[in-house]
Amino acid sequence: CNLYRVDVQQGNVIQQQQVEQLKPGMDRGQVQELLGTPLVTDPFHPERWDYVYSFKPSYGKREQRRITVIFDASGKLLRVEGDVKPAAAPR
Amino acid sequence: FEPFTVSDIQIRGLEQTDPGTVYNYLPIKTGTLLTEEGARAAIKALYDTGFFEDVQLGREGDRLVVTVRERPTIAEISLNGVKAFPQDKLKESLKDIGLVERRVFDPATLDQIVTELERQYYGMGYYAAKIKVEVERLERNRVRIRIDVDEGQPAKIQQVNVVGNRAFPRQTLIGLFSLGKTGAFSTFTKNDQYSRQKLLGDLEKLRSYYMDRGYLDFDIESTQVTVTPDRRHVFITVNVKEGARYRVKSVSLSGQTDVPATELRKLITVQPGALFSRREVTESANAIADRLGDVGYAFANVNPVPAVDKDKHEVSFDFQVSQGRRVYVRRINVSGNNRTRDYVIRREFRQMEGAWYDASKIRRSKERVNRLGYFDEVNLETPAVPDASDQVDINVNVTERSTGQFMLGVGYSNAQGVLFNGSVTQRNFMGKGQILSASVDVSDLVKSFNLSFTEPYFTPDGISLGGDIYRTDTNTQRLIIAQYRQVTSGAAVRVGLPITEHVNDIVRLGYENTSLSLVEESPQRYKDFVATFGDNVSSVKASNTLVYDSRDSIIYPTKGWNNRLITEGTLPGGDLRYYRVELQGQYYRPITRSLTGFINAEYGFVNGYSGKGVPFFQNFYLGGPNSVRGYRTFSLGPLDPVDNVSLGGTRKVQLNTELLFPVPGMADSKSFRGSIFFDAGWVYDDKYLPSFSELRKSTGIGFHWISPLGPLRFSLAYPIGVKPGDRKEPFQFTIGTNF
Amino acid sequence: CGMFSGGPAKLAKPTPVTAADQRVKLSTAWQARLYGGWRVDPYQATQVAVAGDRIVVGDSRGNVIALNGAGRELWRRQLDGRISAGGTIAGDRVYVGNDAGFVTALSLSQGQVLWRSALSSEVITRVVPAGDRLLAQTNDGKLWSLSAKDGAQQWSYSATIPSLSLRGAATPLADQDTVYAAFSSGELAALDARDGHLLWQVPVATPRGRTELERLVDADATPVLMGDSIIAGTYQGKLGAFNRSSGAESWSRDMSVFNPLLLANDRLYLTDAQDVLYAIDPRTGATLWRNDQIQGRGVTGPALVQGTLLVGDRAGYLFAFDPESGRRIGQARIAATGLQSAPVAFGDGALALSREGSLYRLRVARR
Amino acid sequence: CAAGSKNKAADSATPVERLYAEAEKPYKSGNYQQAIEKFEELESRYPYGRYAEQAQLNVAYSYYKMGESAAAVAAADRFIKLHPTHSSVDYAYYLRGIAYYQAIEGAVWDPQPARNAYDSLNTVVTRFPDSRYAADARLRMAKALEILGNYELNVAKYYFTRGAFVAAAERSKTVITDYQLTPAREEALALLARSYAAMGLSDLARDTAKILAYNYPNSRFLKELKGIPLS
Repeated sequence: CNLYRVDVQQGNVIQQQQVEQLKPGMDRGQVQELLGTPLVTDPFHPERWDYVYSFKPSYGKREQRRITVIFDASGKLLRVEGDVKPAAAPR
Repeated sequence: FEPFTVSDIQIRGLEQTDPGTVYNYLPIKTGTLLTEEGARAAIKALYDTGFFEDVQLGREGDRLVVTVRERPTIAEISLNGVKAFPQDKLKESLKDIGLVERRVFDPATLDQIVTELERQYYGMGYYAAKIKVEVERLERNRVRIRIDVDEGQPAKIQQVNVVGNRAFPRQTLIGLFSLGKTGAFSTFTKNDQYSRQKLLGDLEKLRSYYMDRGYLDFDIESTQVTVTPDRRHVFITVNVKEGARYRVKSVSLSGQTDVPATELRKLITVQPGALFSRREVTESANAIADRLGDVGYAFANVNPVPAVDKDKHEVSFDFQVSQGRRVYVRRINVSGNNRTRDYVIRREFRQMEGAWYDASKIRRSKERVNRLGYFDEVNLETPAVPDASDQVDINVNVTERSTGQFMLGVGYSNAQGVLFNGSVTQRNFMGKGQILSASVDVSDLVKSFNLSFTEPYFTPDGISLGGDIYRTDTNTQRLIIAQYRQVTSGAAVRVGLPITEHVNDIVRLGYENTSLSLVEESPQRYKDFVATFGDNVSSVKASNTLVYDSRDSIIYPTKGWNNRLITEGTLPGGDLRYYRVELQGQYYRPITRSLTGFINAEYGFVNGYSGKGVPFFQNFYLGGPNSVRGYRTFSLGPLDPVDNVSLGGTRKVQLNTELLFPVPGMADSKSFRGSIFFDAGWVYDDKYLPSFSELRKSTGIGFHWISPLGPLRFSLAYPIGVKPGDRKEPFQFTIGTNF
Repeated sequence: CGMFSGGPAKLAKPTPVTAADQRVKLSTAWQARLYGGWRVDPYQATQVAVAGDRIVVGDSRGNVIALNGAGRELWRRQLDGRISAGGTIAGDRVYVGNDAGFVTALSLSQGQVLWRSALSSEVITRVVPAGDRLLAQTNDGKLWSLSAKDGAQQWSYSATIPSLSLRGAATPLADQDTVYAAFSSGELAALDARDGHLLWQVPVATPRGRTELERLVDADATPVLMGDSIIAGTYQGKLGAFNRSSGAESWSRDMSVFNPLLLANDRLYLTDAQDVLYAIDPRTGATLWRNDQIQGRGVTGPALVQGTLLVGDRAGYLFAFDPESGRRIGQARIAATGLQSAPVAFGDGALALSREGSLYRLRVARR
Repeated sequence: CAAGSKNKAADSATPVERLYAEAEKPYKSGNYQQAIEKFEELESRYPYGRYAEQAQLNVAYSYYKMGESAAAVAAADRFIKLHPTHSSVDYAYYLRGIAYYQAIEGAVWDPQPARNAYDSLNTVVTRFPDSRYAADARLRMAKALEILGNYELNVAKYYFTRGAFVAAAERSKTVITDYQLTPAREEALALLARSYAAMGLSDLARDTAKILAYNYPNSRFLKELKGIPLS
């Protein structure tokens, strides 16, 4: 029997229709309102926000999705990168 | 008053305060224009410091003259006649209001105190309380304050009456109340002393009682509290209007949620057609909110909207769910731990940082930190994170308790006579959460040495590793067991494997050597044993203990199970051949906020295998403070026909039922517990369970104190169904031995 | 400072009456044991109802008991709920209110229950017959008017009362088409008997002091009508006379009283909260005489029997006073425990109900 | 059971100087408990003036020397409220700071005392830059920061071992942004890089590793980042 291990969930859950509502030119406030506060913000790359979602069940492969939002110098939304596919409903 | 530019400022009337302080708080500077409005602000500023009784501004040419009269400081406060409140708590609240020695005396605080004291007394039913305050002026502008209180007798409740009840008899309804006439336990429960909070609580219980049985329109129209002119008797009248009994017509669920609606729908226990029950509706709503709370929706809101049909007396509920934003945990801040290391607490947490908020994981985490047994209190708060509406922090504040027991001393226990022992047990060694204990016991019966160490988190996931080394030299002349001397020594390694959140499996492998020396009086059976096995036997023992432990705390459990299945045996190749199986079930259940019910049931049997018998020192022995109270230790079970000495048995059955209650006066401390118990047990050899009459039973009261010296247990038991030859021992106590 | 303070302090024996003053002999003709006693001091104030040779009394277990003049029980009816203020007899009917909130009508002859009507709270005053209607007050500060025929509720008036008040209430009064009622808010009200429409309402006294207890001003003393004024008194407050039609105050003086007032041969008699017996001129409020020899004995209100003022106390003593001079002219211990309420004139003496649930028929002989 | 009231020594008006001297003896000889009682008695009889003010400071210092940091902080706070512009108010803030500092256990325990110590000592340094306590205050502030930096790093490492890489990244970021001057920053940069790598954010991992290499050319943590291409 495998031993009891806690599953480890990390990062923001982003749904597909939230990503679809993103429009270039949005300011940081609007993006935060739509996608929520990013849990990963790199100190040396203030121009990008990373929405990383991962779920490691106690036994099994770690599932991960990532969306990166890039802002231009004036803080307007430039583009969105990352594996943009609908997030499966959580467990 | 016309404005003028201030050329100079002079302060008069100062006896004590140094002028520098006044200048600092005075918002006027020399050379500035002083307007009327500025003057008024200055006076207010000086008053606000609280140092002055009176402030006057005057003018001599261009010089501003500030005349002040300082408030006296308090030299001494005496508080007499207060019995209903703990004195230090009162001194504390005086301090908060600013009435403290060496502080400036403000008469307004005095009235505040008297009003507050009176309000407190009347809130507790001390209607005849009289409070007298004296302020005595001393030299050098100081005062002595005397507060004399004559509490008088608290008014006792003479009658609680409910009017307008049809569906339920008055006695049942009054039975719900915590307030009531003076009864047997009133000196402890103080149920006959009127208090507003208790009445409000009782009214809520009455409302729930009706609302949980279909009475949707139930209403408490009015309540009256009347008192007799001599203020000694209180009557409480509650006028109710029951209204009709409602049935549930239909139940629906609306609102967009992440968790599939079908799953949430199953959480609703309200059945169409059944009687309306507010508790069921609330519990269903909470179940949905909790389920959403487990996937990050900490602020989910579930609102059961009723649609009432007054004529058909039917109600339908639409559970409207608004799950709100998914919330994440940013940081978990641990504080108050100045001995336990941060990771020892953090590793008990099921909730991670940077993860969505999971309500049951957080609840479970608090429980696990509590179960460490290192803290008196574990407080959890989840404050929102500023300018991030979807993030919260978790602040864990712990109050540490001493987990070390260094004990050198003389103990006495009925079984072992005078006990000299020294032990060092530290359940939080170096704050690393490791358990280390070394103990030496010397007494007439036993000379033992024991060293054990456990690292609960040998792996990050909580696989524990531990070891024991022990040597026990038992010499039983003083006891009534058959006379023999036994020296057992051994060492073992333990591995603890977490199976589920509450189930743990401990595998133990050890080597044990026992040497026996018998005397003339030793019973024949012992001599036969030595004849067949020899007087020095050693074996490798393997044991597996499956533990299901869901108690809310180890030191002061109030709810949960603690079940064990122990299977142990010697491996072939050693001298001994036996295996033992023991089943233990413990169940704690809160009865009221302070009363806890406790049941402990044990059954065990030990058999030899491949033709070898059970070594007699591996028999079960029952009786004594830790098993069936009221009987001498190890005195239960079959007796040697020759010298009437207890031989123990290969089968054991034991049952303890207890009612645990906090000791009056020390209700909030977690180290004292009183109990009323009923014990029963017997050891025997044949296959069938003993009949009820055969079981030795007792009942009595006990007292358990986790003292700095270690757990102390006292019990006064009255044996029932005593058979000839039983050895009774009503008063028993043990010091320092763990239960 | 003992942990357990005992019950009410034991009362010492009262000082004996001097031979010169001894002018009334009090003795017990017969005594009837009821079914259950009251454990509380006489504030329960259950009264005895008398009509001709019939006596009706309620005990603390909810029994309505009718006896004849010789103390023999005629019938007994058990009602659910304890009777607080006792029954009243009107024609061949008995009306009783109890603490389950019911007003019950029984026939005087056999005691069958004719009807019962559920009110909003404990019925704490006696049921007062007024023509073809009945008046009663409930513990939640409501005055009720019921039809005497079938108990139908005609109207009710509710006064706003404080959350903490004194146990008991003043019995409502009726005179032609006006009803007078006094409430635990310290107010006296006059209402039109036909529809309960408020004529006037005045505070007999206003709450004073800081705590709920200091602010108790219950107008529990049953008022009396005299000429064109009505006199009412409150606890920790005032005794005052008010014009019956306008409510205007004619006089008012400081007084703390909760026992019923007694108007007899043009004098107002009362026992105040400190157990002082007063005789007061009803026109001016001036004190004619006062007697404080029974202070602290937890006394009942006064009763006029055979030209003598009778007052009972908490230890079961009965005292006789000369209504003219106020001197104590007789006393006797008639019961082991306190008297429930003021004695009621009956035949050549009086009836008194004791706390442990016995009814005494007393003889009052003036020399 | 009437509670007896404390009987005070007779209120004879001993001059305040003699009382102060009486209190100074135990204070100087290190018997701080007795010194506190004497000074507090002086303050209750002569609540104002130079001696009372000095007595309040000595009480705070005595509690500090007895290791009772909470009481020392409270005593210092009282002095500050009563005499906000007193000439030795900087000493009071300093006393407050070292009392909190005394309660610091280390980087694996409750970080709050270190934060409180830093804030109080910061008041000394900013409002009284040329006070004679400023130098020692700066030293202790640096040490407090170092402990706080190590604390954050320890937590970051814990979450990394549990596979909670977002948590590990955030905690390391806190060390890098809030505690740049502490030695913990070096290892925090390495841990941040490894967390990004574990999350598959290879560009951020590469950039962070480059910053580590740039700031700490021969850092011993570089070898842990072998897996991250530095090109």
